[in-house]
Amino acid sequence: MEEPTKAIKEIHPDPSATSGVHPMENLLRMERMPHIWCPTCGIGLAVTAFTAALTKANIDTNKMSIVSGIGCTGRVAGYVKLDSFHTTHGRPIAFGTGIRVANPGIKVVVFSGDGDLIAIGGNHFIHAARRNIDMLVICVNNFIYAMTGGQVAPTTPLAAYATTSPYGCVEPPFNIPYIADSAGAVYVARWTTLHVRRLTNSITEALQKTGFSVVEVISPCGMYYSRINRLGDGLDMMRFYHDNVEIRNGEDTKNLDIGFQTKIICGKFVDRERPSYMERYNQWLSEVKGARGEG
Amino acid sequence: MKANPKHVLTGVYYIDGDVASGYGAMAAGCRFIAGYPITPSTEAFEAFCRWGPQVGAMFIQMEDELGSISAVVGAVWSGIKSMTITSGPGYSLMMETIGYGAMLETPFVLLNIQRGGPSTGVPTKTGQADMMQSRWGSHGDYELIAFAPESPQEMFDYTIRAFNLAEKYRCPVMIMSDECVGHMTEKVVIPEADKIDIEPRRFYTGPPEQYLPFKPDPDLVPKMAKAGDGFKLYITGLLHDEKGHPVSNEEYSMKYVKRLVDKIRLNKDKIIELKEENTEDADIVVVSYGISSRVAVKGVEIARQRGIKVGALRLVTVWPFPDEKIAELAKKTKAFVVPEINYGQVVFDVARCVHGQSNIVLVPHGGAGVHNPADIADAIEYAAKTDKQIEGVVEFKTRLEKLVFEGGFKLKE
Amino acid sequence: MKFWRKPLDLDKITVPHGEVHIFKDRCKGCAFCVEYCPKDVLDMSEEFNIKGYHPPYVKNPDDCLECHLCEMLCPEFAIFVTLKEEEKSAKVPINKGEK
Amino acid sequence: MAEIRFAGYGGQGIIRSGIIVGKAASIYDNKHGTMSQSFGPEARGGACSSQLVVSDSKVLYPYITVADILVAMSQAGYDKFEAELGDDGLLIFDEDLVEPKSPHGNIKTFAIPATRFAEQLGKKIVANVVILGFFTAITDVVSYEAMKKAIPDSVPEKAIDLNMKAFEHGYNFGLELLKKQKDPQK
Amino acid sequence: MNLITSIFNKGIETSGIERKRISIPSDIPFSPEVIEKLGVDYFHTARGRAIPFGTGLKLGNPDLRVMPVTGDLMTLGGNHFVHGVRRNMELLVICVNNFIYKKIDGKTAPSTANKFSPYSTFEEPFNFPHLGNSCGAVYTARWTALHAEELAASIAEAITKPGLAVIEIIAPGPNYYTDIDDIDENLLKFYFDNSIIKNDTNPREVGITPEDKIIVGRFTDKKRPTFIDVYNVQLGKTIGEKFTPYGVTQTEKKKSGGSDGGN
Amino acid sequence: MKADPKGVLTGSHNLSGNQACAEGALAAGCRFLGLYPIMPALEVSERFLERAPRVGATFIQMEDEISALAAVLGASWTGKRSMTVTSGPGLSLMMEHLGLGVMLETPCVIIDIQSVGPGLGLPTRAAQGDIMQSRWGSHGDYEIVVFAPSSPQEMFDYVIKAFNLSERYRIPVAVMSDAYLARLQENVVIPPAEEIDIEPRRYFKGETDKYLPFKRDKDFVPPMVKIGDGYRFHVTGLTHDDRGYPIMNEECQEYNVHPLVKKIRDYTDEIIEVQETGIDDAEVVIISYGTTARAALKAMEQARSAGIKVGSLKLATVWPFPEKRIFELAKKVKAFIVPEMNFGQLVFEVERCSIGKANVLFISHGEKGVENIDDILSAIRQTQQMNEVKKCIIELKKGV
Repeated sequence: MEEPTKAIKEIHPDPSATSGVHPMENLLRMERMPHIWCPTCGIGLAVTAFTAALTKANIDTNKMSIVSGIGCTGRVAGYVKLDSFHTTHGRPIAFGTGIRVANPGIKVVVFSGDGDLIAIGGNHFIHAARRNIDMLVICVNNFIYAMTGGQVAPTTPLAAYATTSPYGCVEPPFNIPYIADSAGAVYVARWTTLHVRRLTNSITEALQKTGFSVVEVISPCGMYYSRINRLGDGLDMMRFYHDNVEIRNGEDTKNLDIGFQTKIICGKFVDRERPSYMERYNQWLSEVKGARGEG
Repeated sequence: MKANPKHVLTGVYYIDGDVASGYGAMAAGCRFIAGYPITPSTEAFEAFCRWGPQVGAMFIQMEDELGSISAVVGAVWSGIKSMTITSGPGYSLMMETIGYGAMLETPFVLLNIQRGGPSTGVPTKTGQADMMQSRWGSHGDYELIAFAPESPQEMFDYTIRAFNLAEKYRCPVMIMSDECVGHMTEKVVIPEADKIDIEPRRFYTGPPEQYLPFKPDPDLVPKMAKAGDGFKLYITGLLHDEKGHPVSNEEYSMKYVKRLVDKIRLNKDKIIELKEENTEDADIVVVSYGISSRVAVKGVEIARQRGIKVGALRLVTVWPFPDEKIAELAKKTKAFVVPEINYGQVVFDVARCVHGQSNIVLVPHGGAGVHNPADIADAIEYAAKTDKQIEGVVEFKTRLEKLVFEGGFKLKE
Repeated sequence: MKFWRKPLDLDKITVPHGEVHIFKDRCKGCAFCVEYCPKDVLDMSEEFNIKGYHPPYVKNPDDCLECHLCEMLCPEFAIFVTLKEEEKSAKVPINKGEK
Repeated sequence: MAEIRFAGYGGQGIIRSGIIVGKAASIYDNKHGTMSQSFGPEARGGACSSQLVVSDSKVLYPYITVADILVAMSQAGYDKFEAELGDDGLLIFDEDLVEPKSPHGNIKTFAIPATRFAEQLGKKIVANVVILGFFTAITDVVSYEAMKKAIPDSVPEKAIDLNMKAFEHGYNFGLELLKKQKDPQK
Repeated sequence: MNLITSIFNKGIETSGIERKRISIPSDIPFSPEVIEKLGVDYFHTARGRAIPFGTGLKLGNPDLRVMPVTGDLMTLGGNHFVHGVRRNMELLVICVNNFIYKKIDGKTAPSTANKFSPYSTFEEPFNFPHLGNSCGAVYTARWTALHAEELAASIAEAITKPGLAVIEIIAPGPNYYTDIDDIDENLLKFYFDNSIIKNDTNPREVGITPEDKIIVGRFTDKKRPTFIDVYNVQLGKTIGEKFTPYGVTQTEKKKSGGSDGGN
Repeated sequence: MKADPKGVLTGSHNLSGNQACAEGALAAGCRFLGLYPIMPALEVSERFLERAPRVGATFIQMEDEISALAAVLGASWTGKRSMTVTSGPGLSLMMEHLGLGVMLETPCVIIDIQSVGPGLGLPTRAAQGDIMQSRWGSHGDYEIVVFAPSSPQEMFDYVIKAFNLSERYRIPVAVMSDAYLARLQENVVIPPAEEIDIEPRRYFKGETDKYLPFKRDKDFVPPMVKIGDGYRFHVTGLTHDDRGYPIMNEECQEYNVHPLVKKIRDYTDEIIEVQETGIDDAEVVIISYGTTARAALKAMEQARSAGIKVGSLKLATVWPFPEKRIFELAKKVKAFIVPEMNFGQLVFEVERCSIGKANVLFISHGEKGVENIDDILSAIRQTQQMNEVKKCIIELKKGV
């Protein structure tokens, strides 16, 4: 074996390469960097896409609030420089509903993980979709509970391993776009973290939509999901997405199941109009006031 | 009854408290765990998931804590022993169904690895601030049993004991461990199956037509039946009579709920487990439980070096509370020092039982760490030097508090 | 740069030229930027940063086309691209011409 | 009795190191070893440490009061726990990742390029086992034999060979270092 | 026994399943007399928790047939519902939908006095069969409580299904606080009159709206391996001979042929 | 600050406890109700919903109690005074978010209409079984303020006070009513808006980039801002520093959580409200709260007319517990009598504060005990025969 060599210092050809201001710094809490996500984790990419979309969508970011729950993705609220709330496990949608209903002038973005939104928060997810609360839900799906150390999630593909499915997952996973669609979401899209530009466009579009919009972001978890399943690290997952993603816009959401290392269908699946909760509420209010002669 | 050798992983292990508890559950005959991952309790669930299926046990990771505990109550009524595992926030979510389980007199075990709170708090670090919650957290009146183990070996032993007491008194039993013990790794000796005593469920064996699910035996505990045996069970969380049928008059609430409370209160001498050390001639008695009792060992040692006669009383069972023991000690003790990793919970019960006969010094700690033993020693010294009778609980000012609030301290990440 | 046919306005087109900026201590060595850079501008260095990871370095600075893909694909916000100063002025008349 | 602190980043196997030494001491050396851990929310890259108290009798107080040995695999870990080290303590660190200050008291310091060794052996992740080999050579907390039994117990089956190689590598490096220190001319 | 419970009785009878093997966890109160007559085990669970409670029962004793009856259309228990369906626990979920919509098919309902509506009056209700189907239910159907024959047949059919079957019963009245038999008959008649049977409709199209008639019928019936099946296959595969399949002793599996499991 | 006249229904009304509760909330400026229907709390939300369109208040019926309180916390951060209303089982579900409310220091009010527990219990019958839960029900350390009104008028008054204290100390405040009071119909006098004092929210006034969400004032209470005002703040349920950023060490835990306790414990004298009647010469003091206090007062009157010197200490705020006052009384009186609609909860606190100087008699009774004062009278008579202090709670035996 060779003798160890000393670390090579100063290999940057351009010494000024580390200076300057990152263009996303005005929307991020740079004082908190580096963030807690592991190397090759995809959540950072979802945040990049989100911040890029915020710039692109040209909306008043002062009138926005981002709510996250618990988990790796739950930390997003702490890094995005909006009015940001890091709430309890599974409840960001309920918390956001309160914000939205109490002050309809605020655009609410719920940014959280699959375990948070679909497992423990599944009820709030379907009910907010049913009510068509005006909010954008960005659900980062990495197929596992990563913050707690790699437990099986309701999105873990069949037969995939996790610490609480040491013999392979025995529960079929959720098809998030399908459930969002059937519960009544008005905008549903899915992208992987590799498709940053398309993801950015989708988020931009969804931000401008009125009603319950869901963007699912398939993200690598290089530390738990792919390590337990021997899939390499996040980079290998990105390569996998590159080879196995099929983009089918407008596909029927029932065909979007994800199996263990099978093809992933991405695209924008649902984009429709439905009266939102506040619209129905206001209509009700005017009826009530009208009936009482208070118009 | 003895444990089933199939379920006992006899041997010497170097494992942490969580895992030890998972193994303990298996040895105790637990056949079903429903859980939901939450730091720092996941290791116990994982240990069970890994070994359970090989001995015919079932596990399921539910969608949330509400689902977990409901599934556990359901599984118990199908006739097996069952358990759930959680930490603070999950524990809070379970509160409704814990009360429901108490109302149904369901024997199940709940392992709570406490962490720093309130709310999300410090997930990866310790706390003991759910102690009062374990006693009072659900609505309505009920009583239950809570253990506070201090080492991985005890996590194993008391998980088995928890199952036994749950079956014996048909009530939820809590194992109120904490992150320190849960993540502390030590040698754990798992004995042979024939050295492990198991309390079998008290099943009703008579004719189904005559079965009354809530008719108590003389020890106030009714016999159980399981679903699927043709008993035509009618079990409700509403107030019910001996048949289990709902009743809506107050007399029943006075009688039935009173029995729920009394079956623990009147049997408490059989349940309570304490460890005493040098309390006979002590001036000061340190009352502690869980990890705090191990930290207190050092504090007591320092205080003894300073020439103070200190005894220690360790609450192995925190609930039911040993009222009489404390009252008896209070007669001859000058003061009690209570170190807890919270800002005062069990200390109020100590204060209650002392009836003004001794002073009470609380050594608080907010969590995310354990006491500095020097604080405990100083508190002991303070208590020994104070001759005046003080009303109420004295909150000892710890080094940490002085540092943070008086020392011009700046937070660093 | 090669073209399959020579554009008529080739003399007016300037290929944008980017400059890559790397905060190497923010890097966690995922190598996404190196993998997906269409022009192979970046490569991993052998140096350890403060966290013990190998950050990327700019191997072929002249090849950068300011496509920003490395910026979009960096999960650590550790890399961004700017248009090179001298190129900016050159680009302005073309834009005008296009309008 | 020995109070040992392992400090580094999550992902370096800091906690696993504590478990291996603790297991070697308490199961194979018939001593008592209590290991407690502390880590942050990050799976990788967060500050992480484990503390191990090894004693011939039952460990009553499970935490470090004055550390005898500090094994530092990150600068942050070193900075945080250096002060805890007793005056006669012993410091072991990864020389690529830690730049130590001048030590207080009579602290002895030992450096090893563990991560670099591990990378050369094929996997960065065994850096902790390299350092454990080094630790075994330099300290007398646990016996070489006990460690050789404890490591295969604590790592995945497939990785046993690599880990044993890493362990031997660190151990031999430690022995040579000791020899060199005794006999500087060589 | 009243309307719904006598339908239950008939359904159970038709299915031929031994009554003592049936358990009903429910968050709606049943009267003791009804349970006595049904001859099943009954658990009145905490609000919304009938499905996880049933999950526990089923996993604790796979020989049981569990039939959770939930009220107030899965408000508190919505999450348990979607996850139960996803897992394909062997349960027959009966959802008593007591919604109040002032108008159906353009006609105004006779009475909207029920104050326990799970929805504010201006909210749209779930398309329950569609939601169940999208999560993977093996069987979905909807009937009003007056479709007695069809409903009983549905129950008989669904209770033997390997997997999670969903039957929505439109029956205004029963909820957490009122007995299963407390039905507002005027309203029920109104819903019955304004419903139309369309079997095998795509569940996507059966949402209840004020403008159209309520579509009832048996919508889907498909096969999917159940939780315990997949569990046994998967663990059998990975653990090998040491693994004893869970709950294979059950008698009925053999009788009905069950599903092969697998994935 | 004075109340907004829009929400104040000035005049004398015959209202039930629940209706008075809704009126109190509206008068206090509550403009958001997050609810999930549960017996016996329905009338509160019904009344609120009925009046909401005219007052300009909004509400949402959520899918469960968990989300109801979550929505309330979210709404509170938009600057609206918010509340939720529930009963025992619902309160149990809210426990996690009670902790979040404490950690985010979010002002809000929780109304709990207690009924018999545990489990589903008896939804229509009154009890006081949640009183310890209101203090200890969520995990972790915290202190909250809890009121226990005994009449519709008090309900109205104390709901307003609850809102004021929740704004003053930035905490969730609970008002513990019960199923009896919920139905009890009495005259409620609602004063004109200008006579109702309202504690305004303490807003941060400085520049947007200078705001630190948890930078505490001297009284440990940090000023607040609203969503959408450009402050771009971050708050988290994790242990956090002044900036609201999570930090995981014991110093930060002390820095963060100890003030949550201190901001109440150090101000107990300002918060605690007790109503004392005939205490001065009393030999026996009845300690009661909520509807139970009504029987206590009546029993006191009767005992006095029979020549026994009985006083009454009625706890308007149950938590924080008025321990100092009871320490004082313990030294003067022979015995405390504690009637409760449960099997012993607050009586343990009284036992603690009696410091072995006075006997503690406990009367456990159900809803009917509110009207039946005989038990209290027989307890009073029992105290007359007591010569020594027993070191335990003396439970009154009575036929059921």
